[in-house]
Amino acid sequence: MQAARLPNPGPAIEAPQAHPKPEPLLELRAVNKTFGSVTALSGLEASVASGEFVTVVGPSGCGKSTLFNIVAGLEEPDAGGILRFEGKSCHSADLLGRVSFMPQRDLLFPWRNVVDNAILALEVEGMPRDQARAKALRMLPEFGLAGFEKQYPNQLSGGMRQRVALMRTFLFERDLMLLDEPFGALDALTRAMMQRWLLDVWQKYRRTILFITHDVDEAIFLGDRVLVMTARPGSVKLEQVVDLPRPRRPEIVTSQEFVRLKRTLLDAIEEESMKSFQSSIAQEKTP
Amino acid sequence: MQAARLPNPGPAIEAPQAHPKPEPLLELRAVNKTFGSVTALSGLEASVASGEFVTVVGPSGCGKSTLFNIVAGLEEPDAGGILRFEGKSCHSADLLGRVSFMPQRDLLFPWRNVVDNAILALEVEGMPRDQARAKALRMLPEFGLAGFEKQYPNQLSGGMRQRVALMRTFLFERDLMLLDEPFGALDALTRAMMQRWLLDVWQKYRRTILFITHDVDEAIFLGDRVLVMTARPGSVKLEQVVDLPRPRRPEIVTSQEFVRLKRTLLDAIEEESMKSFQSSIAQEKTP
Amino acid sequence: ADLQKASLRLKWLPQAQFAGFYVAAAKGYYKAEGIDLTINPGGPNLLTENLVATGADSFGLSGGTDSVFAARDKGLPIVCIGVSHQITPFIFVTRKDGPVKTIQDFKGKTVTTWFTGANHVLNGMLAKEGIKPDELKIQPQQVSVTPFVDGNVDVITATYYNEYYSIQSRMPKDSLKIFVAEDYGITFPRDTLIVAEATAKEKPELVKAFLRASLMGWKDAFADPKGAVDTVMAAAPTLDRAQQEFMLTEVKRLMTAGTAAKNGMFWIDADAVKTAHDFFLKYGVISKPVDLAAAYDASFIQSIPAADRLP
Amino acid sequence: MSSPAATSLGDGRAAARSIAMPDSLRKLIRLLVGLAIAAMIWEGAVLLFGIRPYYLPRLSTILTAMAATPRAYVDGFLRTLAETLIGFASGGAFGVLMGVAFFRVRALREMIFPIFVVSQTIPVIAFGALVVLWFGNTLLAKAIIAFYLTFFPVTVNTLLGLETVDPRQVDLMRSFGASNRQLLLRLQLPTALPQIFVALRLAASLSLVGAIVGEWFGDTTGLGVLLLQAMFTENVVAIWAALLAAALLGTGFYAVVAAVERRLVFWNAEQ
Amino acid sequence: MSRALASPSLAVQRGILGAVLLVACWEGAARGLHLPAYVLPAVSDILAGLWSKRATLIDAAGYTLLEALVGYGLGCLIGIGLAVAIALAPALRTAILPLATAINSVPVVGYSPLILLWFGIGVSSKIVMVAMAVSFTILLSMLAGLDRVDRRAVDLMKSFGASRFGVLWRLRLPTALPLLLAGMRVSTVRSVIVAIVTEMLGAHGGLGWVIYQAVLQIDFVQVWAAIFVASAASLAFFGLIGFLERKILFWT
Ligand SMILES: Nc1ncnc2c1ncn2[C@@H]1O[C@H](COP(=O)(O)OP(=O)(O)OP(=O)(O)O)[C@@H](O)[C@H]1O
Ligand SMILES: Nc1ncnc2c1ncn2[C@@H]1O[C@H](COP(=O)(O)OP(=O)(O)OP(=O)(O)O)[C@@H](O)[C@H]1O
Ligand SMILES: Cc1ncc(C[n+]2csc(CCO)c2C)c(N)n1
Ligand SMILES: [Mg+2]
Ligand SMILES: [Mg+2]
Repeated sequence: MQAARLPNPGPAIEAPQAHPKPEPLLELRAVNKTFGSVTALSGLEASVASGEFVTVVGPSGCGKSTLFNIVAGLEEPDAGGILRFEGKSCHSADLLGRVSFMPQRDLLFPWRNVVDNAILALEVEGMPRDQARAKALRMLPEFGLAGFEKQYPNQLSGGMRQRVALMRTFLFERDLMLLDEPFGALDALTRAMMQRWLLDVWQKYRRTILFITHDVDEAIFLGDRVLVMTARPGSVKLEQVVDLPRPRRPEIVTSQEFVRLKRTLLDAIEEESMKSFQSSIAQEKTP
Repeated sequence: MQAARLPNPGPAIEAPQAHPKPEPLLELRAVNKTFGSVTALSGLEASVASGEFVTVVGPSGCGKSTLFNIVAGLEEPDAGGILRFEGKSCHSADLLGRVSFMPQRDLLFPWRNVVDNAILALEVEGMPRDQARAKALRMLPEFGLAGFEKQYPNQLSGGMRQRVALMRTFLFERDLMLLDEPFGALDALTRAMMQRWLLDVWQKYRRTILFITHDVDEAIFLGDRVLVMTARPGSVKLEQVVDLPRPRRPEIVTSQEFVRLKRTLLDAIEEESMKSFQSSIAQEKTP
Repeated sequence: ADLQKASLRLKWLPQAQFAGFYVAAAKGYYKAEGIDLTINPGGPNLLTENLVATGADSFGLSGGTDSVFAARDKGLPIVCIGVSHQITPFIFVTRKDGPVKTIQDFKGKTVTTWFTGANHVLNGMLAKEGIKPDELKIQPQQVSVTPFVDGNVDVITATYYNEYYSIQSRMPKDSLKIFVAEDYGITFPRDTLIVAEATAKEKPELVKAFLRASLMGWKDAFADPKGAVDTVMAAAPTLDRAQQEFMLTEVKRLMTAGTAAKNGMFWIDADAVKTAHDFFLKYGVISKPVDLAAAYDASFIQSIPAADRLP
Repeated sequence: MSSPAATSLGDGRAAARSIAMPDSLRKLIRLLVGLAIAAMIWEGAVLLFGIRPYYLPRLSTILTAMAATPRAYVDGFLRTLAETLIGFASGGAFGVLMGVAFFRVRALREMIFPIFVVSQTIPVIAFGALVVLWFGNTLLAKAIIAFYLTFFPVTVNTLLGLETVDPRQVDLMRSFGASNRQLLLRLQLPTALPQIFVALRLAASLSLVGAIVGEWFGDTTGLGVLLLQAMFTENVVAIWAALLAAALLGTGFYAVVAAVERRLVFWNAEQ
Repeated sequence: MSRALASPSLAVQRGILGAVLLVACWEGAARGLHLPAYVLPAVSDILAGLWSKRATLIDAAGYTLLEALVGYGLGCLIGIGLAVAIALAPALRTAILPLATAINSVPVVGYSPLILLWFGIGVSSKIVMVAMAVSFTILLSMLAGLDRVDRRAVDLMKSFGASRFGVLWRLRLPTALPLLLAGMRVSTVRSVIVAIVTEMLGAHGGLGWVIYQAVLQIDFVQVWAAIFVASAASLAFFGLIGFLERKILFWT
């Protein structure tokens, strides 16, 4: 938690291999996951250092959410794989309540107003409501939600809902945050706003973030490192370090550096997504 | 319909003004549209030449769908504006059944299989089912749907559903096609596939297309011309000719030319979307 | 071929209480009289007087003198053309070894009865003994006799032909004590045959024909009770035969009691009717005196030879 | 697509079929086994705990009683079934019709819908005598009572279903130049179908209630008659017998409606 | 288009117009055709009868409403309890659900003879009947509501370390509320009707009992007066639950 943010690591590393840092916060080694006859993950290797912002891209159905479920404690990987958290080997279930997880949709509870949605995790932890609310109220302005505490989700725009969901995740103060396509449902322009804002907030709180996205621009714009996953069964195909300076300005997306990184990533993804596209069509023929 | 595709027009034109071609297929002059107290469009000027592929970008709520509804015959513009189609001035309602319209979602009917969804418009026109089905079956392979004719929408992936919706639109053979964010619901990778495929199909059928998107990359990649709309009340802020050669390869998105166009468009959009973002937040505070 | 269509609405579902009508229908006596008769059963929420008054049914076997008075009182244009049960068909039953020895002992006890006329008979009996109704707990009686058998009720109302049988089948007959209305000077004839005023006026021959056929049916029923029960059970196969046979025996006794012993079935005993009328008037069941001559027309039954009326 | 995909497709279908056949059979067997177990528990419990027949007779006693007069139960079953079906069909049709009319003509809806609501607060049994008065001792009278109970939920759900139609789909159809009739038949009614079937399942049970209650107004055959007869002769075995027959009819009819629903509303099934 | 323009007051006006038309037709038919009371009494006569018998009718309505409310409350508790039990112990589902569906597809009136035999003709038999009718509806709608929960939301709660009970309390119950309340709203009218129907088969009092007695006394004005009261009571109960529903489900 207190670990300073890592300096940007070296240039792109072409093959999946261990991250060089000595004591990663999260480490996965040879992780497999099968659902019945479907192999979702196969020999997945990854590690995340404290304070790092790692983004994950990969074709639809490659196992990104499965990976997150494992790390969030919701799904046990197949026997044999190694899962290490804060240096200690552990089961997936041990991580329940120990990482702060934000799923693909905002999943706000429509019967709770902004504050009460934000403090959901704190309530589950057993913190008295008043205390939790006071804490959330102090955080509202930073999330651009000042004055909205009493509003209900159906009164909010998509961008604001997403900020509430993020606030709920931030309030659940854990060493590792998992964000599964948090901006997937937003239109491209709102999305761009949210990306910039997320970087600001992250800059301030310095949490470790693992972030799934389908958008290569987003992956590069946000991440210290981008993991490209193979088509199913998923594993890490490419680990691309993003050595763009921070804080990052919106204009960066048309910079030489950025475009070069994008090219590299797109080439890798292209290959995988063609694979997955083909196989998905073949699969759907047997409903 | 038979008009040859236009050669790529000249360089970017910085201010909204009439398109130079002599006989545009569709022309809108000083079009306004108000809903009660909300002014959705104000002084909108645009024209589309036969065979052209025009893309439209603009902040959420700026009136893009309203523009489409007017052109599709579903919504009458306020009195005073001029609407010309195939050179003749007309009312919006006159266009019902005369342009081929694909709304923001695929809107497939879940109780119809692929073929029957595709022939919906033909059925409405009164074509006998057998004949319509035979026609659709011949088109299936081109849309990557061969062998799927008997499948129901819930058995299809998002990309395939979108192709069925597009096929429905193509089968409704009209001079002008309106596509309202056809790929908005797809993930970025599937989306890239669909863009390339759409260009192939368009190349072959040479329909005139007006295409809404939120994604600047998409707008540039597909269009002969990009219209950037202002925040509400909507009008055309910028008309950007895209002088990239066709056929366009995926790699084009990291080309110098492309990135330069993207910069221009992003700057224009940035300005408008900030406006719309601000006003939407201000609005939501009074639910 | 030119049979006249007509229907008979019963006061309840098919059972031996109505055996004669079923026998007459089965043996074609109505047809022989030129009537194509449909027998419509009654139900818990149907009022025979109502259905006959509106012309929905041509004939009715309705509740009794009480309901005929009430109907006339409310202006329903119906006429009684015959009375089936000549004496009060129900009694009040208690346990011989229980606390109730005389009617005086009803005080403070739980008594259940039907609020369809039987309650007035009970009140009349109590009044004769100088007991006020609020001195005991009078409750509506449910379908089941179980509360009495289980000892939760001290006195229960029972028809001779139905509930009394049920009670006897669950506890010995000699363990029961009964109170009979006639012992207190009250007679309450029930099961009345009715027609609409219009029918009586315009189709006297139809009414007579109906009565002739019905009487033949009843005579046959009493002559061959087993066969009659067979006929009834053809219409309602799930009934209990022993109970139906008992019912037919008891019904015969009720139909041939009093002046009917001499005058035959469906005889209208003007005196009994008048007594009942005055009784109901006294207890406010009817608001004003009823024109008895208009309400009870004995001419039809009297027009039939006495021999045909006697079982 | 690719040939491996084609083979896997063939395999998948063949496999699905070879499993599907015994699957429906297995379901039937499981149902029968379940019923047999329930019957054994019933019989056993009565014997074991010495439950008084007054509360619960042995199943075998009930079945014996039914077997003694099979015609009464078969005729009653068929008669009640006929009333139920007529009431259900007419109530369903009228319900859909009114739903469409209310959807199309808002003024009509605002005028009549509240009356429909009020009508449903009146227990049929309270005015059943009127129905007999007006329609006599006919099948029609019973069917009308069943109809009265049936049509309202169907109207409500038809209306609800029609109102869930995506306006964008309506726009799409209109942009194709569709007429109101085409709009109704090709879009609105199919969209409402799942909702309509939810009501029809409910109506299946309600029309049976209507038929049985209708038979309490002076009828000669039917499960309602048997029930009433048994109730007033305090014949617990006969009550149970009539109840079992009604249960068979109720569950059977419900299952048929649900099966038709699964067939017609195939697209709504989960997965 | 007309939808957007129609103001609620216009809707109310039309509703009133419809009611007035109905009453006028009724009154006109009864008076114009000289229908006798035993065929169809005029509305004005019914209202007059209602007023003159108001004491009896209010008593009876109180009696019936008591049965309906107690039975309703009991039925809700049983239905919700069973649904929650199934939610907490899914193994119960295969045992309870087929049985519940089967019992539910048999008309409630079918059970009335047995219930009357077992529980007598007092209030308890009505309460039991109402509770039965209500509990099945509630069980099925509550279960449908509990099952409607988004799996991803459950995962989210679990990732916060929530227990099965925590998920139920904070997520599944609120999710089920809309369907539960819809079921509860529908059940209001049903509970009053079932109480009345059972009363008509044997009772010590209540609107059903009044109707039964009035039929036998050939007092059809009173029959209709009781029906009016029953209808009003049902509507009031329905309105009350509908009102609570809108209050509770503020977010929908
Ligand atoms: N509980 C499960 N049971 C069976 N199969 C599953 C389960 N969860 C996931 N899968 C399968 O595992 C594969 C990976 O799924 P996952 O959701 O992890 O993909 P993803 O990369 O998150 O996809 P997307 O980008 O569409 O979100 C898919 O083929 C999916 O169908
Ligand atoms: N029928 C209507 N009644 C009232 N207001 C409307 C109506 N249709 C559109 N509007 C308003 O007009 C404005 C423009 O809407 P429109 O749907 O055209 O925007 P858009 O550019 O398509 O937005 P998006 O990118 O989110 O699809 C919005 O503020 C919207 O609320
Ligand atoms: C006078 C009189 N009243 C009630 C009954 C008993 N009974 C037979 S059928 C039935 C149902 C309601 O009508 C009742 C209570 C009777 N035999 N005689
Ligand atoms: Mg995922
Ligand atoms: Mg739009």
